[in-house]
Amino acid sequence: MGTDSVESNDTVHLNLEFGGGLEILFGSIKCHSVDIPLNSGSEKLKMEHLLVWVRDNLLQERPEFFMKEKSVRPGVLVLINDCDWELCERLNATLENNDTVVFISTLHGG
Amino acid sequence: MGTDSVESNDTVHLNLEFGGGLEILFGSIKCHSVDIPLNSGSEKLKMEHLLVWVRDNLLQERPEFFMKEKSVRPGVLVLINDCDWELCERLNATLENNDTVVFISTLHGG
Amino acid sequence: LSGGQHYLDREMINRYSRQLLVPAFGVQGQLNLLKSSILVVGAGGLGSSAALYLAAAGIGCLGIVDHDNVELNNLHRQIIHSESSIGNSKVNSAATACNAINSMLKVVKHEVQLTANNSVDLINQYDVIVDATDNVPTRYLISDTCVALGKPLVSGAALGMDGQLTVYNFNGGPCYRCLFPVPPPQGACQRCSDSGVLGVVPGIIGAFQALEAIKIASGVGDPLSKRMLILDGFSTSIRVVKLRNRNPDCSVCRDGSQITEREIQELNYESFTGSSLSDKSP
Amino acid sequence: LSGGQHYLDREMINRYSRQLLVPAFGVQGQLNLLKSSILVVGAGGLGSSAALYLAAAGIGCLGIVDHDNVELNNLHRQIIHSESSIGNSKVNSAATACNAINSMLKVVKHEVQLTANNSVDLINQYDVIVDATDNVPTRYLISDTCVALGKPLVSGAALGMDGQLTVYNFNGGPCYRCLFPVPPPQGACQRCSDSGVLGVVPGIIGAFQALEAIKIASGVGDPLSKRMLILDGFSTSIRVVKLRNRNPDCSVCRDGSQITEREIQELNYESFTGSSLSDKSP
Ligand SMILES: [Zn+2]
Ligand SMILES: [Zn+2]
Repeated sequence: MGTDSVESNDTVHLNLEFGGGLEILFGSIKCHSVDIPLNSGSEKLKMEHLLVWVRDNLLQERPEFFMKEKSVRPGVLVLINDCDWELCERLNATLENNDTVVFISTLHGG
Repeated sequence: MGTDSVESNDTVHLNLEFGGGLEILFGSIKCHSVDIPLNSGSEKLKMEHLLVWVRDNLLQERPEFFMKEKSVRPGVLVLINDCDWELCERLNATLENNDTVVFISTLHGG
Repeated sequence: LSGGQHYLDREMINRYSRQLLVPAFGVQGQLNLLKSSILVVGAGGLGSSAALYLAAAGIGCLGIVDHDNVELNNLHRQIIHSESSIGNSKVNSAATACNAINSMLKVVKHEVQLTANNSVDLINQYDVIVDATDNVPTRYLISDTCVALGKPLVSGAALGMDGQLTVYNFNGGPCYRCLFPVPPPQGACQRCSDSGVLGVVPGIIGAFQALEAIKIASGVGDPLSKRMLILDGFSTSIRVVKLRNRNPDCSVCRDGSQITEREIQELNYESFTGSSLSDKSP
Repeated sequence: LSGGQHYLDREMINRYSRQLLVPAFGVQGQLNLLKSSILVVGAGGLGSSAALYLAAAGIGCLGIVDHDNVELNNLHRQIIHSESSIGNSKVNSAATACNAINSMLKVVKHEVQLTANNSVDLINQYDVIVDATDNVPTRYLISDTCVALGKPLVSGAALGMDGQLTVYNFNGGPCYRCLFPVPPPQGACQRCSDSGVLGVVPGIIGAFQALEAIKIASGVGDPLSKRMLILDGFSTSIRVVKLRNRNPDCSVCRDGSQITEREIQELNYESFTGSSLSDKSP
């Protein structure tokens, strides 16, 4: 019903959050409500596809501090609905409408 | 698919939690996964009905420390899916399958 | 009571350098903090960590209210005190510890029991109030006074292995009476001295109280208003839940007819709650 | 190093009375705690509140490892120290504070930097290990050593207004390398001394570390294993998320071929992580 959000069968709505300092790469904005277009021909949104979309559409600087090869860089935890993505197929995880995906840089200070 | 849970159109499955010391009234068990039968003729489960069911089926002692008249006793916060029930019609709130309802006694110690 | 700090001198820049480096906090956050005055009511389990972290962080003035003396059975949780303070006043012991870590801090010692007669005068002197007390009537008294004077209130509580934290009377949020218009029945709630508390639990909540007070005083971040943090230390599960708005019919904070200073002095908080303002054993 | 406490004497019953009253903890929890030994690695922002609350709670033996001296710019967060300790060793300062609140506690001072050469000997003396350090190579070293020796590890971290907490190597849960097999690239992570921290944030996380260590040592409650607490202090939002299981292919903790004490001594943690074990400025 809203005028400022696009929803259709061709996009997946996600809540993305960046924390632990990773938000600096995203204009210091921690929470992003986004609609991710599906690749033509694919019916589902996979984490692998999301990472590329985030890098190309949200990331503002230093991509090497976010990604390494096809995955996130070492030291970044990925949480899908408050669950370590290691428990749900990592790059191959399928994302549903309104899922929350958190990217968090692990801290070492004390 | 499980053999130990009953699910049908005539019951609503809820996760109930008691905290802040209130769990003492419930055999010191904080989390209860329950199926609440609907009153015959009513299609929806209301908080008012849930309170009576909890008092009659889960409560083990001192009902006056859980309820007062038709509501909870003063000093108990009720949270429906992490939201103060005051924001969703209190006794008149409708509960859906798999909702989480938390009853928490406020603390005063320090 | 706040200091008139308008710049950071060389010692401050050194002392607070690690805080000045925090982008969201920075020089402006520290300057705001140095101008602020914060009152901690209760130098017990919650007040120990709250007061120490406020003192270390660099607020301008810290008030501490307590009328008790240090006892051996406090020391499992009240880390601001030490064995050498047993038998001495908690306020003196706490003030000494706060100035030992930060001699630049102005500490005001209020060695009194907070009552309906002195709460307005005491609370009026400070920008932010921290409720670190341990009984129901004092919690109503502090909240009512904060409403009458328009002061934000950081409220913490702990019992057993459970803790709770919220901010009342801040930026249009609810007051204590909006949530709890009627006090709990006697016997339904207990103090640490009656039913025990794992010492580190009020330590955690008190540190969170310092965090919230620092955020309000510095103007940095989103305080825990209209929300409550609920800690279950046994299972280390934590909820931050959404609370109700201010009750337009609240007997104390409703618009245009908030409770007055005089009305507070006429209320009998002990008979209202059926419980004593003092945490001393009868 | 643990004491052989099998009963509570009159002073203990008085001192710990409020904890003995906690139903889930009680006399057995306190007796277990009094028999336990806990090592806190790092007497900085995390270690300050962790060590003080462990000392107050009544563990049997507290070890403290640090090779630094107290500086003025530590005092905004390191509440175990005070101005009078500036220039003196953190271990001495922390031990004095811990014994001031609990003279019955045995405190062992390890005024050394933890290295691959001494970590096995140090960690082997204790039941539970608290990682309160501030750099990547030391975190790998502590975790690897805990795997080799079968010790549970309570790990905390803080930076800016963010904090994190988890328990590694406990009851079949993952180790640090199961989560982070490869260290982060240089520049992607920073220490408090480089990029700042709001003082009370490590205070909160350190107190949570004490809670987890107390739960493990006393056998009470569910420790934060296979779960991580993530604190965003700016918005006071907290998640407790579900972590992966132990990685059956982990290079360090895999069944039947866990890392050995000798292998640890042969590893170069600084070149592995590209970062220094010491938090002293170069
Ligand atoms: Zn109100
Ligand atoms: Zn491992």
